[in-house]
Amino acid sequence: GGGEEKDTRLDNIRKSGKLVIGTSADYPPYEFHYLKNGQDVIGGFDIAIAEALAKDLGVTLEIKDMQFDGLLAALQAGTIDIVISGMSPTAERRKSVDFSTIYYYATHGVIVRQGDLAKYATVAALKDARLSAQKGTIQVGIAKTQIMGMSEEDAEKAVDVVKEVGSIKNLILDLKNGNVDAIVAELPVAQAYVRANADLGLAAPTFRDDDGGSAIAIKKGNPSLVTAVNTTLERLMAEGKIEEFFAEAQAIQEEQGQ
Amino acid sequence: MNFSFLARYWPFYLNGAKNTILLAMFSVVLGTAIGLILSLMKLSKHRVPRFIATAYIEFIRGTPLLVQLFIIYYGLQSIGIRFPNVVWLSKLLGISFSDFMAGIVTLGINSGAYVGEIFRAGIQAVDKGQTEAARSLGMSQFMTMRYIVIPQAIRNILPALGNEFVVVIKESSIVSIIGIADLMYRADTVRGNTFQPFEPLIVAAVLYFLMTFPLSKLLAYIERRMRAGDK
Amino acid sequence: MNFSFLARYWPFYLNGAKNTILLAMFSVVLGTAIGLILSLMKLSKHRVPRFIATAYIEFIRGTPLLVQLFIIYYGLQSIGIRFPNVVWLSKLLGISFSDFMAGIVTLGINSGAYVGEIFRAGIQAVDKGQTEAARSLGMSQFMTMRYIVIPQAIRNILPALGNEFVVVIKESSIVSIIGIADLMYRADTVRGNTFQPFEPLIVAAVLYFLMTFPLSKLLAYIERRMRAGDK
Amino acid sequence: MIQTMDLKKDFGKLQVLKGITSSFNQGEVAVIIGPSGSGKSTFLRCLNLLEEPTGGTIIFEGTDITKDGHNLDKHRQKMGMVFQLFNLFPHMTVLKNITLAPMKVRGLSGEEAEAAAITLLRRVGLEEKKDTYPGQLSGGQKQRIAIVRALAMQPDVMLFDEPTSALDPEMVGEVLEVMRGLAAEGMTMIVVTHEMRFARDVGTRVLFMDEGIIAEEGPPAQIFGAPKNPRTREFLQKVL
Amino acid sequence: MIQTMDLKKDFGKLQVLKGITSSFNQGEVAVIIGPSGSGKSTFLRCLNLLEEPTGGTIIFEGTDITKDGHNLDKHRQKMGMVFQLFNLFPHMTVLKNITLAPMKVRGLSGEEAEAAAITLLRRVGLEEKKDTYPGQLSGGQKQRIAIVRALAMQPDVMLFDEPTSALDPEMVGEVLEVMRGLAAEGMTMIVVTHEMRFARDVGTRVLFMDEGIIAEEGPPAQIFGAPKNPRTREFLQKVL
Ligand SMILES: Nc1ncnc2c1ncn2[C@@H]1O[C@H](COP(=O)(O)OP(=O)(O)OP(=O)(O)O)[C@@H](O)[C@H]1O
Ligand SMILES: Nc1ncnc2c1ncn2[C@@H]1O[C@H](COP(=O)(O)OP(=O)(O)OP(=O)(O)O)[C@@H](O)[C@H]1O
Ligand SMILES: [Mg+2]
Ligand SMILES: [Mg+2]
Repeated sequence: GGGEEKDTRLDNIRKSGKLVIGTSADYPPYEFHYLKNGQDVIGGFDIAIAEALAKDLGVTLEIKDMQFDGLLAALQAGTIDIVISGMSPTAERRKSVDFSTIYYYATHGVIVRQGDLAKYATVAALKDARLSAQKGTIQVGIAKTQIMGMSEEDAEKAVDVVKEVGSIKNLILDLKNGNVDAIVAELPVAQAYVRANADLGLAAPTFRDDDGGSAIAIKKGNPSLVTAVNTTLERLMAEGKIEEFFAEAQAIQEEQGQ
Repeated sequence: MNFSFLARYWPFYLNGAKNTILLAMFSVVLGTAIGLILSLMKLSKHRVPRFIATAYIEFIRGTPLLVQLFIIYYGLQSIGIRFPNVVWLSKLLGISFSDFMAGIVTLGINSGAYVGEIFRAGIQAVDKGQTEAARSLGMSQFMTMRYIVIPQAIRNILPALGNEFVVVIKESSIVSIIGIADLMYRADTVRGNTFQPFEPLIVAAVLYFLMTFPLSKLLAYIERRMRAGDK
Repeated sequence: MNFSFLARYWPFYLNGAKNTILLAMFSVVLGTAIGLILSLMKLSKHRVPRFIATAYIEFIRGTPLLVQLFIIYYGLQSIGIRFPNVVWLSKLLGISFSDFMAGIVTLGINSGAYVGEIFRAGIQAVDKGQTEAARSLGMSQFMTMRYIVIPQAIRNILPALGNEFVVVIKESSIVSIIGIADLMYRADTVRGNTFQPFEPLIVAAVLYFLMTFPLSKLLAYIERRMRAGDK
Repeated sequence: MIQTMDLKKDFGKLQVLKGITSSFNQGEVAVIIGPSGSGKSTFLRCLNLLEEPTGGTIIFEGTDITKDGHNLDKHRQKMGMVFQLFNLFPHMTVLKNITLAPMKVRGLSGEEAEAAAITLLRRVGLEEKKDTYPGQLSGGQKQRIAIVRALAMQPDVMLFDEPTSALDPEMVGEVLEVMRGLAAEGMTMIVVTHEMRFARDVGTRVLFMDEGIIAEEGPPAQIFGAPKNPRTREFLQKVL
Repeated sequence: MIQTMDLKKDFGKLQVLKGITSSFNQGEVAVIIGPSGSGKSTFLRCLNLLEEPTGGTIIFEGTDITKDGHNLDKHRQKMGMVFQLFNLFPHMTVLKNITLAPMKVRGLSGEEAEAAAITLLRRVGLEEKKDTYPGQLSGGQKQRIAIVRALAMQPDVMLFDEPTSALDPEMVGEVLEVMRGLAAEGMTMIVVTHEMRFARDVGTRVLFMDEGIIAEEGPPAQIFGAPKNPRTREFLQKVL
């Protein structure tokens, strides 16, 4: 049920023979849908990591695709075993779930309309833009603190200064329609959308988030699962596999666009 | 269950509920205007307006609101229909006025199809004998509509229209998906902020219920009163 | 507009439409079971079942489906109600069977409230004179229900039930939000894959319309026939 | 005053009126009887063009009103119609029911229309009901108001379609009483009814309709006393 | 056969029956007349407990059927009821309408019930309609079937509530004919009707109801010829 667990999750995974991951598959190259031999599949470098993890645990992988802002709810509800969705382990999130070690540090970029590229060449110029980001993501915070210059505290309280929508696809439409002027997204994601949409461009400024980076979320009270996940991640990092996965995912992405 | 988040987040809910009600109200107003036109088109003697109105109504009633939301919201804007952002109104609402307008247009276009049918049915439900009596007194078609049919149709229509308001309150929750800050959107924000996936939704459900239930009871009561008055 | 993606992605739509229909079908079946129980409770002589049924119906009808979806989907699972994943069924559906079941339960619980009212109204719409005639022939309450009231109520209920199926087809689109691979979800996937945010929605709208429109016309036709047969 | 020549009316494939040639004169009280479905109501409704005839002509006060382009509303004013189900306007008081058309159509002032209405109401004994709504009246009262409403337009002829058959038996009398009064004053009336006593006592002529034609007509004494047509005889046997 | 003692029925605050004491004997044809709303239907419906009386007792064939715990269905079988609006079962053929209760309630076999039904149908001249549905019958035919349906339970008494007032005038005769036949065979009948001719010709006793009481009763000749109660006189004046 809900609440804390008594370290039973890993056993359950082993017993049921499958690892159920939650992800929001509209975030290339982390995770995205694509056509493989005419079939709709979910791929991306997060998924590749999850596959490696499942293999290490000796179970099969099952993917649940949902809106990003519903992922932690599903984890709490027990619908999924872990969240792997380019999620950053913020302090807020750490209050309610555990995180693995960080397996990837992202850079964030800003998508704007092609015609506005010159206008939004600097961070200061972006300050006046109508900003947007995927609802419940780390990019909302980046927009508030690093672009708008709010303090962490103010940022947490400020409502409606950044337009937040659950799916980045819809934000792209908002951008094209002029409802917003800029979308803050992870750089590779931004690059993918810019490549596919000639009327969009990538603004010059990029951002790093120090307590950003991606980690796997696990329901509290499951230390052995956290350990198991970390073991796999550390092996992958040591073997340079993460970069490899990333490159593969981008390759699929590019091939799909053609 | 733990509802301690309410202490901090109740203004979120209040603001969301206010926006939901405003959204529903203006949507029904727009829907009423659209519906009135559609019903007159449907009752017209000419084929073309009748066909257009029927096609509109059937299409809207035959597809999910979610699909319409995406098509109308993004589609309207991509063909250049855009709403100006009136700053002081945005401040008043606490959300972008142009977004708010877009939500109203989306819901209004949807609601219009249903209201159109309410109007048509309301007019047709007026006993044919009423028209015959008026015409046999020498009243013109227009006079008959104006003095006899419409006043009676309104009594059939008003309760159904009130009910449409209740329906729109509920259905407007879907605009939260495209980022309009209604009650559902706020509840979702609270879920995200508190990492409590469940309790904030219960609060939203209760608030929706508090908005719709008394209203529909009131409508049922008014309708009963009106019908009793007829006898 | 550019619909060239269809050449490649039509199997997506086909599969999504199939799942939408299956989802709606089973939801209505579950809704019918729930509705039947609710209507019997509402027509009961005792207060308690009547109150429970009324509360259920009013609550479901007074809150948005979106809120219910979240509450039921996350709520059921967090109190430990989980559906087993039957592998061969999952293969057959092309989506996880346990997700599919969760969708059905959500929509069925919602639909049950509406079906319950359909049943109750259908039974109450049978002319009181029918019951009186049966009782005055010495038939018991049970016999009267069984031979006289229920068979006639079914004629009132069937068209409305068919209509509920149409409504559920449309409303089921909302489960795409929690990742159930129905038509709307597939359309959304195509939007992401093709980076065409708009056209795939048009295709989905047309498909929904093709599912609901002929069905509701057919239902209206059957209803007219049935009514004509009465005279 | 009214002549019909070969008047026909079809509803789709159903021939309801199969060619009716008849004439109604000033001051006459013509009573139409006949079995259900024989077309009595349809005939009456054709006379003031509530139904558009499929063929034939209707001459009213010298004009062919079936020809297109004629001012129908003008003609309808001159023909008062009373319906089986009264068709009072439920959202208006009795007085408003009566004065609406005189004011809007004939252009009377409020006072003129009201004065005329009160006079008529007094005649049917319902003056004190002027401010109530139709919903609060008994069937017999409703029908009397409906007659007054038609009379307020000062018609040249009054058409009645089974004015008493929706009434409880003890209210039939009060409505027939009003109709008797009208006849006595010389109003031209065409009455569809099943009240054979009224037909016999008040009618100046009885028309028996059967299957869309006028099968027999004549003075009441002849029709009730010595019907020639076997169908008339059969019908009267049943209802008397 | 049936006695009522101080029978009362209220609907909420509305006192509809204000204490009716009467008795009906074997072979009698009692006709109940009275103005609309006087409680005639309510009284009839109380007799077979379609309405539960608020006070008083009803003795039927020696048992007090208003006492709780009695086998109502058993008593109702013995009282046939015919309604103004026929209330045939529209989803069953005529034959099934008639045989259902004999089979399910009296436990007859299909053949027995059918044979009995055919005999009754022949009596009312509708044998050839046995396989049609009620929807295809005229009003008069429907009512005759409804009578047959009640008779098929072999009741000891037949209750009729305005059996002809929903009929077109030319169909009234055929139904009254059947009722006359029943009376002639000695069936005990209680009939609410506005057909004064039937009351006079067939009734063995006439009861005039007014405002929830039996204001006057007596043989038809007395009631119609020399009514004592002024209300009876007034009523008869209106309807005759
Ligand atoms: N608007 C209509 N559309 C189709 N058929 C109609 C219409 N009005 C009347 N009819 C048919 O025309 C026939 C004659 O109807 P009408 O009402 O004139 O008969 P009637 O002699 O007045 O009978 P009743 O005594 O029952 O009033 C009937 O068969 C009826 O069903
Ligand atoms: N179920 C009911 N609930 C409330 N009032 C009722 C009910 N049934 C009858 N009444 C009222 O009881 C009174 C008597 O009704 P009832 O039907 O017995 O009169 P009736 O003599 O049969 O009249 P009619 O000749 O019009 O059939 C009426 O005022 C009626 O409105
Ligand atoms: Mg008629
Ligand atoms: Mg009655």
